[in-house]
Amino acid sequence: MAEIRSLRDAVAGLVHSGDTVAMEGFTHLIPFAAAHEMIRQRVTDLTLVRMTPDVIYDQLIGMGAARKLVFSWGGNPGVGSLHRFRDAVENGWPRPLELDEHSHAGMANRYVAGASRLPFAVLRGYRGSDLPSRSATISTVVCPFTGEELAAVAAINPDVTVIHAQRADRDGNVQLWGLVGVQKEAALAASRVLVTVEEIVDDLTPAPGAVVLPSWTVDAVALAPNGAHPSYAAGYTVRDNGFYQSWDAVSRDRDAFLRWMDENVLEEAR
Amino acid sequence: MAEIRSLRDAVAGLVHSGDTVAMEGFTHLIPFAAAHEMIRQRVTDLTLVRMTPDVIYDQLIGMGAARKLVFSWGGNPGVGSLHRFRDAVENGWPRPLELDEHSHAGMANRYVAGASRLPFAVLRGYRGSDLPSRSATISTVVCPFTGEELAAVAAINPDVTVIHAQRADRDGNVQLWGLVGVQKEAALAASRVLVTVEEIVDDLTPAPGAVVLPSWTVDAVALAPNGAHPSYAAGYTVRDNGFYQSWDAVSRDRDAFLRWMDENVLEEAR
Amino acid sequence: MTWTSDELMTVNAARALAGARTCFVGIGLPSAAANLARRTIEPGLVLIYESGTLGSKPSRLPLSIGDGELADTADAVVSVPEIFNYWLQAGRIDVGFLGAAQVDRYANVNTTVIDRGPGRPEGRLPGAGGAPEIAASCGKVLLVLRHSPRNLVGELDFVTTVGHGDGPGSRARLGLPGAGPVAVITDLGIMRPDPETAELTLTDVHPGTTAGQAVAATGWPLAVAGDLRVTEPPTEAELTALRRLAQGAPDA
Amino acid sequence: MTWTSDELMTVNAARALAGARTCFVGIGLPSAAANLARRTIEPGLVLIYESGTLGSKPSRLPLSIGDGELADTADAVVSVPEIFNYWLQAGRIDVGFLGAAQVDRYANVNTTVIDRGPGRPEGRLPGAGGAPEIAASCGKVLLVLRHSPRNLVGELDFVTTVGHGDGPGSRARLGLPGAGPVAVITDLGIMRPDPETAELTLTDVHPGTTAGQAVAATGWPLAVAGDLRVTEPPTEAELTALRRLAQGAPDA
Repeated sequence: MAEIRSLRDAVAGLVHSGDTVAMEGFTHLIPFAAAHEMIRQRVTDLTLVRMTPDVIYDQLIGMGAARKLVFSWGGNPGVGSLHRFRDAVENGWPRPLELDEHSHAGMANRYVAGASRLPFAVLRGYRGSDLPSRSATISTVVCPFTGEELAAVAAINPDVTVIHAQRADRDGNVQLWGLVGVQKEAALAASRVLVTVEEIVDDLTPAPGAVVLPSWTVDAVALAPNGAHPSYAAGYTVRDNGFYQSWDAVSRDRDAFLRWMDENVLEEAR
Repeated sequence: MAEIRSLRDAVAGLVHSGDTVAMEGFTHLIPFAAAHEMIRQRVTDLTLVRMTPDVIYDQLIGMGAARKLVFSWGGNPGVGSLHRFRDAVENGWPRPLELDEHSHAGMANRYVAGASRLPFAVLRGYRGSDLPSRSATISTVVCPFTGEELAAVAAINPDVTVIHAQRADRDGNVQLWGLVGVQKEAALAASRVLVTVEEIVDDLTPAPGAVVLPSWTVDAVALAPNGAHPSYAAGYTVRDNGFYQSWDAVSRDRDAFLRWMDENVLEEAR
Repeated sequence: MTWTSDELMTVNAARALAGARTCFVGIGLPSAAANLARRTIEPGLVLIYESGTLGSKPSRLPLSIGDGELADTADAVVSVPEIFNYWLQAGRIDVGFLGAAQVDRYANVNTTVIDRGPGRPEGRLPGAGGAPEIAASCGKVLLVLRHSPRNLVGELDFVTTVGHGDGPGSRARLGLPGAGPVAVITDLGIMRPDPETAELTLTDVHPGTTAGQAVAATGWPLAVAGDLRVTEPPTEAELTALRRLAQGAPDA
Repeated sequence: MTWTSDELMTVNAARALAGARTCFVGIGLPSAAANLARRTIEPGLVLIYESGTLGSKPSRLPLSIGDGELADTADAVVSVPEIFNYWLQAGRIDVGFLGAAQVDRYANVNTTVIDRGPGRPEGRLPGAGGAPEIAASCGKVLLVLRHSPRNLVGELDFVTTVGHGDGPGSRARLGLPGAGPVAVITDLGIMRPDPETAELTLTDVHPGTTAGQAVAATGWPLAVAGDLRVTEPPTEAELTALRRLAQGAPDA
């Protein structure tokens, strides 16, 4: 059953240095507040997993929290590059970053296998691509009925998955809606689950398109209003496109980045 | 794009003798009206696919419409046997019935593979069971990452899938909710899709838990109010448990069954 | 109060859910027992039905696993593929609760066909449904069925669902993740697998029943535990709740 | 009216969607073109985004593929695994519309890494995203990118996404179900695979552009079609709609 905890306690209790951590949210409901708390608590040596690393992982990578990244598309959506990600990969700053790189279809199916507790998933993917040559988690299987060779991808089972949702009730049942992405799969694939929410309510009234994670699949719920900013929570906040655009300049320069993180993330801990 | 047609025209246009036909609905939204129209049109030599054959296939089998049944649980839920199904299997009346028999998990995954246009699906199933010895659509694959042997089941891709839904709009977009079962997968796995609905509306307002099948995935929508009876359509009708209980006596006896079908199904065509 | 042997079976089946958090509920007798448990010994029990409902709280006993009330009262409703892949196969469910047509001494189950002898066609049973994977993946398994030599047989005509296979170590060799059947609850008593041999052994009889009756109603030479117990008589609360359920009456 | 070369690119990319029923929309330039097509040549076009929306009808141009309006205006929103497995892989989508960093003469695409020469680290690009499977599974593929020798290269540094592989028959040998790229639309003109050789050939230039400019801006010896055409100038309606979109203005 999920415990309702402060974000600080939830991160301290559930996210440890060295963990494989998935923080999902496909442009929507990205758990920035939790990432900032991880940065403040100096969690490090993480294997970060996420289909679209986005600004959230640019920040974690730039702060040196990650030793490895498992992903499928690492850009600032609609803006350009993730400069901290590029700097880590190209120049090893602030530390080298190992990569395991997939397509979206491959990553999505890796989570599906993880949520289903199967060791792998099958897809018609990667054909002719150079991607399999760089990944140990892409292989092939042969259909026992037709003889067709298909791609196999290894399951992802994070130590901890962190997501942001619109609401939870006081028992810790979680509800999210809008673009639901791959969050259900990422949560169900993990050993531990931390959910930050916009609001804690008495009753989760049914909502169109909502996904519910029962309390018994979640370890901790933490209240974090606007906790997806600059991403958004449909029905609560809107995407701060201006922030995403301004991130390009902030993140291009190592010092400007460190200063921004210091002023906007670390100072909260002081 | 879906055409809105009369049930008679839709069945005549989409369901042909010899077809592999899936009619899904997991105790909810079972397309009885469409099955009755198929019986009236004397569609025959069908391979019928359905996780839970239920009274709907008891009727089709008893009327001699099927040469083969692909299924996972053939009972009258909460009541007892499907007597027409048993009579066909045990005594070949009114004609022999070939079987391909799975577990629910296997059948559900066969539809998932079909909807995904993969030739097979993987699950941790059937271990130690005698079921694989009687089916050509159960095999094994070995995980290329862990070496674990898992079950593989062949995809189901019906010629036509028939489902019942609560509503469609005038463009043929379909909406269903409540227990949504395996209908989306069954529809997306098929070459042709026929949907009967309780109501045709101007606009599909979003509903909690609703599945939408866009018009471009459906061939025909036919209005059939109460078309799931004795099953039900949440929000429109309730399950007629009394009918299910009374079916036991009707279906036990060949003559009583034929008389009932004559009076309640065939007479509508006269 | 007086009671029937079927009521003893269901009451004891419900009691067997004490301490469980989540239960994957098979059709028929298991559904009555699991719903009774929610009204008596384990009010917080999360009921999961293969029709796709998580956390159903029906106020009446559903006739089928797809009655509307199961969805209306659930914490979440998911598709049938999802319930089997993400919830059952993933090993999230504490207890799988199954009925059965034939059970053997290792608690293996046949719900497929009955051999009716030479020259006669096989008798057709409903088939596997969710049982093979429920019994494989749940933390443990409870079986509930009526005690008779037709139901509890020396040799299954068909193995639909594996309990303890051919004895100790069998589940591990087959790669079945859960612990398998821990109790078979009947209208005469309770059988549990012997810790050494994995063979079902009579550990409890219901009040008014003797070990001899149970042995006579079993199709193999049923072992009887040295410390054979008698189950507690049903309480008035249990019987009242069960009878309200059986009558289809809503919760008080 | 006057226009920019980027506007020519987007207008022609939108026109290439004439007759399409469904389009899987990549991030960036494709999204602008697909949304322009819905406002001009193909109002019924069903837009599908990898964020899980089917039939999005945004009134403003989304910055990212996950802007809320894409979900709010969709016929249905599904999970990301579902959009890739049930919708894309299943071959339901007519046109896949992709941007690219590097494209070679067979319309293969690199969006992974750039070789910057000996002693220098690889330049990092965003990665594959949905492209490999979009290009594999859609009925046909359109590519849109700016014309330069850096973008249109003799040899890819990395094959992220297969277009026509190493030439005729390549897609069939690889088991790629869709027809692959049918046009590469740039700010200078349009290249299409030669029916015989599968090699990209300049078939159209935009008004005011010469074949020589396109050849000079291509990293391999670009073949020019004998019947080279000039694309129609943008109409006032197209430019007005595009500029409204680009300004983030809602639908008129």
